[in-house]
Amino acid sequence: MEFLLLLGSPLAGAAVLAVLGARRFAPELNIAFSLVTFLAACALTVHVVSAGTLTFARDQFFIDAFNVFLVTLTALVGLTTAVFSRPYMRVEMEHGRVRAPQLRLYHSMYQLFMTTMLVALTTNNMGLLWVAMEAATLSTVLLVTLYRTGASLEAGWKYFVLCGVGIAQALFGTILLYFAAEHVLGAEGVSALLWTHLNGVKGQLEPKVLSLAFVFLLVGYGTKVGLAPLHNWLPDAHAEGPTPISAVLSGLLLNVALYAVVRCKVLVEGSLHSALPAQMLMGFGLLSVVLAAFFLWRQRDIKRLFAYSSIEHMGIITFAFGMGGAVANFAALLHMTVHSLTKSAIFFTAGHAAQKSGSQLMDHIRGLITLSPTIGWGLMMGSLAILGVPPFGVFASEFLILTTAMREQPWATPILLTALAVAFAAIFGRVQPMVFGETTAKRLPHPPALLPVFLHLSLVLALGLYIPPYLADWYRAAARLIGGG
Amino acid sequence: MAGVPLDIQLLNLCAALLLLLSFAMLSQRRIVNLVNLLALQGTVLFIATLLIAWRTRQPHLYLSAVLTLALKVMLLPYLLHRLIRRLEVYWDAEPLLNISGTMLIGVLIVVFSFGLAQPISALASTATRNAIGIAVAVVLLSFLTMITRRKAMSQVVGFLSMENGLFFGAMSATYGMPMVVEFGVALDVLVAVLVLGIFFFQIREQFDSLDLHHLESLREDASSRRSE
Amino acid sequence: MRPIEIITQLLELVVALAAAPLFVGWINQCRAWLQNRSAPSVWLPYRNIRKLFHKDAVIAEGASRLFRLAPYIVFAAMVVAAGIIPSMGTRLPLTQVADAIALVGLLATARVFMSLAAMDTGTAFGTLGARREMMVGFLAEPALLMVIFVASLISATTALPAITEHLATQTLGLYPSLAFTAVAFLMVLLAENARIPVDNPATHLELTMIHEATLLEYSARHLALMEWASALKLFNYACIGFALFIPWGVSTRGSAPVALLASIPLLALKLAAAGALLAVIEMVSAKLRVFRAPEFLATAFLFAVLGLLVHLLLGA
Amino acid sequence: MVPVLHSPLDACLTLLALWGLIGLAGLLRPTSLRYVGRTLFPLGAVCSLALAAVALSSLGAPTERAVLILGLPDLPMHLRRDALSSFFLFLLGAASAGISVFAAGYFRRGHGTSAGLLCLQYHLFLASMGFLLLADDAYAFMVAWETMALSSYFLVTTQHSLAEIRRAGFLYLLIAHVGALAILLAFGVMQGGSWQFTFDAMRHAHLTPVWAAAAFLLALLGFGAKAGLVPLHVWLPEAHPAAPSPVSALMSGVMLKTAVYGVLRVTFDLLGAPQWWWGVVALTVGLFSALYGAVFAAAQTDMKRLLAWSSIENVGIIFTGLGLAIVFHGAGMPGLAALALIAVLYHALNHSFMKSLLFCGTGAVLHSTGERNLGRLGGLIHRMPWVAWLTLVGALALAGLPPLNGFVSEWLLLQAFLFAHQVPQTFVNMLLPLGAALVALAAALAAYVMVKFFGVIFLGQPREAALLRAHDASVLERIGLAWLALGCITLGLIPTQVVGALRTVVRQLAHVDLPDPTAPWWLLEPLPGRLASYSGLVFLLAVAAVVLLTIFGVRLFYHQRVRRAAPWDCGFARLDPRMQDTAEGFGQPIRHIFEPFFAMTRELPSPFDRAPRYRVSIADRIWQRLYEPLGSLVQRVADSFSVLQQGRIATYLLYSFVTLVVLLAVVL
Repeated sequence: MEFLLLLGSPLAGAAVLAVLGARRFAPELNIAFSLVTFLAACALTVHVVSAGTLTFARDQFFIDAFNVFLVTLTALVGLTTAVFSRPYMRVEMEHGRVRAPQLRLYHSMYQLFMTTMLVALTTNNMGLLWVAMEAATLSTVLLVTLYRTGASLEAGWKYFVLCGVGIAQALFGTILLYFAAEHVLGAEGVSALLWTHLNGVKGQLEPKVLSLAFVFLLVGYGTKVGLAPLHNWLPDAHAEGPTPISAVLSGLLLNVALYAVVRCKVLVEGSLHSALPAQMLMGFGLLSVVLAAFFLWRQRDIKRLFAYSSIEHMGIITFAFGMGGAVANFAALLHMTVHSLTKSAIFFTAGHAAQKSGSQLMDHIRGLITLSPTIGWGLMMGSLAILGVPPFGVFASEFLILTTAMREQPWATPILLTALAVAFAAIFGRVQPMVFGETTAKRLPHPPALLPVFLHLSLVLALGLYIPPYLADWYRAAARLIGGG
Repeated sequence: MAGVPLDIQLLNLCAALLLLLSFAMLSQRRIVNLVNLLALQGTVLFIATLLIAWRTRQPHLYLSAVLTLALKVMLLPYLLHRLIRRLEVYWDAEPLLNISGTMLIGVLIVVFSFGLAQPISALASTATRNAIGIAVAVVLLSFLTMITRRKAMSQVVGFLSMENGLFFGAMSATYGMPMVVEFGVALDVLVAVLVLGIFFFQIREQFDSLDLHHLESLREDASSRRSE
Repeated sequence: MRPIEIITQLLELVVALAAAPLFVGWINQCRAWLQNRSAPSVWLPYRNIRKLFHKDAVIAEGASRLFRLAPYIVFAAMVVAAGIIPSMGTRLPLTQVADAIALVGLLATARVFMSLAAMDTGTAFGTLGARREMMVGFLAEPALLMVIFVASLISATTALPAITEHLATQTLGLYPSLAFTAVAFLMVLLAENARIPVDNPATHLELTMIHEATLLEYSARHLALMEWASALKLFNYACIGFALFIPWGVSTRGSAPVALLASIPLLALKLAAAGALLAVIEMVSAKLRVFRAPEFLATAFLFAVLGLLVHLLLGA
Repeated sequence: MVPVLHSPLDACLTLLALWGLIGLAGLLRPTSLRYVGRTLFPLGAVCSLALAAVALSSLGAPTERAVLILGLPDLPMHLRRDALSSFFLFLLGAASAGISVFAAGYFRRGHGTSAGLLCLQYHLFLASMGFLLLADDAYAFMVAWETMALSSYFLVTTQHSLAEIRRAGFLYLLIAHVGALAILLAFGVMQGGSWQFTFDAMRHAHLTPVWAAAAFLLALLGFGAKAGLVPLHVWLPEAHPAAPSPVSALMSGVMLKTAVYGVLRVTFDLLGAPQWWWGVVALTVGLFSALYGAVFAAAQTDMKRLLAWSSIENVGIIFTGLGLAIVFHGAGMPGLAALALIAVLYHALNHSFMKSLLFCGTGAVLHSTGERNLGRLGGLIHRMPWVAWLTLVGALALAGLPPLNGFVSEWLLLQAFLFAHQVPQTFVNMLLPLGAALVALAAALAAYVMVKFFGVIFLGQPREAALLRAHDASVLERIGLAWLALGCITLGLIPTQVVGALRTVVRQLAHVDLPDPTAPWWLLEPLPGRLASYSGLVFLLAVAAVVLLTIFGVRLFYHQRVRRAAPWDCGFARLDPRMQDTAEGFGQPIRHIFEPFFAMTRELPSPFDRAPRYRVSIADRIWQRLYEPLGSLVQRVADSFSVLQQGRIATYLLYSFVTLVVLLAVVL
């Protein structure tokens, strides 16, 4: 029941908003649908916590410890982003950057995107997972080009082509997976692609084929995760689309793609009994962290800056998953959570800041704190949080990851250390003058929605100081599920 | 190839044709021809699917054969042709790498992908196991096509032929995917093309050209980016 | 505290207070002889001090309390210092309270107050003098400390009487390290007491003066105290030299109280010799430019450290 | 509130919590200076006093532990109060009491940040430092550590509208963060494979010498960055002047000591058995910092910058002692190790009082004159006698003059050096005397610096007309200054008692101890048997007695007549303030002697100049030689990377194609 609601409400929302998306009350409608989704997710969570893994629709969908918290997170961020986008899009309208048809497109696609995310998370069928991921690309690509500017078109085109090609590789990987599974599970079609079944028999799957499959899957989904050197679409898409979309891309899409990668890794590791997948993940992770850190150094556009920081953090998470083991996996999951919360909060503030000073160029954004202290402090705190300054949650996970790395992979720590230091210098050096100093900001017709920002930040803060036991168990269960190491 | 049943021979022939077609694409610079080649590829694919369906007597394969026919042979080429006419893009500019060089690389790729497919086809129980290598080759070749082309249109064609390659791979390795997936994939491809259509018009009205070098302003090495 | 200790202590103080000006007088005497001019009376410093005490004090406008307090503190510092240097007897209660390091600190205190007082009036020469005084000081002080370190390494203590006893009582051994440090000490002594080649006590030649510049604004009793204090300072340094390098004849623990009496004429002899030596040195050497002073002192510092290293290398 | 709580640890936690509450209370009426200044800060000071009292009373008390519910799932925050924490808590409380009272009078007209927010950050800063000292697991420690850095960063950037203050803040937080990462890795090493991050687990973890050394070096790097050891010191002379004076006082007086605490905790408590060569490392770094700091302090022309550099010097001296202690400990000489450790702790305590006093003094001056540049000050002793005389105490103490506290710790350190020559490693034997010489040199330079500092600010004639309107500090400020000055004097006069207290700390920390004193209560004799003793009290009495006798005698035999007249100055007619030595002039000999240390740019007038101008500016060579190249290196790397992303989609496709092929080739 909740499950139907979970997938149904955003789908319905997409349909309804496709019609009413440009009305005056459309944003509220958007929020309402997201709220329903969120409530459904919460109810579902309660179920899972009490009853354990659930499956629906003849095992086509399932919810276990691993994806349930991602589902909740997705629903939550979806809701808060909807709340944020209400004043934001209105201001965009007034500035004439968006017109009625685009607004309709925006609202309906937003809900559609949420649907695809949720499907991708909850599906048990690797094929369906692929379909959902592709659908996610398609639903967001038009949102990236919402402003119809040359830059946004270019960004959208790159997003489309690169992710499309990537995802095609993933399809081939899926085919190989199916091929290998068929030999074990027999060709009764459906069940051969069900993750739960595959997981059951992963020991018997043909290692050679699976390793090939993993390469294709990794390159495919890795493109969407934004792992270097496959990351090139990411900064453009983040920078040129409307800010709410940047927020959900960073906060949700990357997570979901990474989720897919990890699901695959579990299977492959199960069959390979070799450290190869782990090493690949670690390699990609480190490469992404380093490249992103140095790219951060040159950024002048606020949203590009934080897009690169997303790449960096995805790199860290991937590295952690690569290291494997209870602690690292736990840390990686925690990092996924806090990163998406923090990063979306940052994008909210960044969006408002850009609107207030009429430019995304950081040189034109100055002294937020004097005109609008809340946004200023929000941006400052958010950036500090994302930079891993305690007592925010990001630090908690980085603490675990770094200490683990120091013992497990000592060779990697100097690299990580350098990258983190460079990233800190780059981001903080940019944020400080934006927040402090003489102001360039001006008032806006609609008061910005700062509830989401501070909700997210306080959640992150809370996670840094105290992780409630049930949440912790939840993470542990997930970490156990992923296993590895 | 005595002793091998006819349909298998035919299937292998199809496979060979597919490979040939993708090489043709690699060398082709006229966009209209590219689209025609794509349509041709679709047709071959359709035939191959039919053969496999007939051989394995799996009803859902007939379905997907029909799907292929509808989508890849008729709808997509039609749409693309319309686009071409509406946008007046007939020729691709000089490819980034000259044809002969591309061909050479193509050959290497074929060798590589055969080597790649070895373990898989060794395992495969299907009659079409030898075709797997070709499927991989088609995928990688279309990848190469996308890399070497300058016009958005020809990249799209490359993209679609990659899809074909994947589809053929699925066919020859496992007699196709579960129905759910098949439909999903087909849907996605369709939507993708529609989205592309919208895209092209947007790009046109923005730059009045589909040449990709307009789409190279978002970059890191440029000293300064213009502000929005 | 046994009576003999009190007696020794008082004797030390009284002798120092009494003899310091005489020592200065004596040095001037020797210099005059060497320059074969007729010398002023050796008692001249006493008359000076007495005269100054009788005069009315003139205090510069804009001088604060510090200015008036400084002479007393400087004087007191020198007196206490005199009280902890075993020049005649080693049974000094005060030396428990302040060892050699404290002695250096004490001298530093005097210097700091003198410089502060000089800056207080805000005159060009005052500040100039203060700066130079401190410059000399911060190089001389560590050198002196190193000198003392060598001695206290040899005798494993920083208490001056113990050092003196240790050096005095044992059979005469040759300490190459002490040779180095003796040179260093001599240089420090010259610098700290504003003698040629670092400074010239005899002139007010403005641009070259160091010590005198700090006293320019003082008059009457304050000046008297300052003069007396610098005389004491010279005396103290001499006594430190004796205590470290020619400690013989000092009445040590165990020796009979009479030895104390015997040590007085001995001290007189040492002082006479030292005065003559100083006079000779001042005669034969030329005044350095102020900029050269640091190099002079750096050399001293270097010698002291060398002494230390030599001691650790040779164990002697 | 102290008696109602059954254990000192609870009391400390309550007080820290109170600090937090006071801070939050600041947000109630953020703009009202009366409310924040006259009410909250004094309350904070009361808490500080209480904390100091609790800590002092619990110094000898047995170790106690507590576990909070906060923290990571498998790692709730552990707390532990032992002698070392108590000592540093006392330091924190005692110093911050004076500073808070001063601050109550200090924050008058609104700075950039509103008073209430300032109050929050200030008390958060205090609380985090307190929490840091109690933390007993890596996570709690790191959280407290970074909270401390963060709150102080916000305090530093109070006047964020000024670009150079923003720059200072940035530099500070950057280096602090990098240091924190290093510390983090050190903990990562120390947990030694047992996934326990509690300090207890680390105490029992058995590390191979290599890992242990790695941990120590990482810790030294991390804590050194916070302490301002050369070459990680660059943030310090920027951040301290930028901050409001009470904050500078807090940072220099207390925060730097937390770094010392960290090193002590890691080296002696967590790692347990330090190897002697670690000591050599610490010793070398410390000595270099001490000399470098002293030299640069002497050349400064900005009074707060001067104090900042002098902090670097003192930290250097502290680390020198630390290194000495490690060497002794490693060489198996417990007595001397104890002596050196005591010297370290003593000097830390002293410095927290002296430097806070001086920073607050400069704060008062800054308030009444609005001037930080020594070239525009002078003669203030007449206008603000309170500040002047109280500051003089601090200056003399920092100059290491008896009988004040600065002398005692340096005395102890020198004693430790003096008896170091039995160390088995001969080359260490050669090194140590040089160390002693350098310490002596640094101390002497400190005296030079202090004369310059005090003389130029307070003595002479005012260099600007505006200074004539300067007013003395407010009552609260005076109280604060007086408290700190009192601390300087007391610590100087009762060394025996202080050392007695420190012995318990050292005993518990490193299991080394001094032999029990045989001397009477007023006499400090750290190593009985070796004849080396000192008594500040009697010393003071003796000097005072002579002074009084002299005054009395002069009064008795002569007269007290005094006449005021224009200064003589060798008969020079017109004196004006510009004839006095400037700060630059005072720095000249130092610049001359230590020329290689500085990167100097001079502007000399030609002799025929009608309006001659002389300008000299000095810069830190380390900044030019180390940090600027580093920055440009990163820039260059970033540029070279940026080529990867030159916007052409075909290239991007090529990347993923190549990645794919390579990976396939790998798995094949």
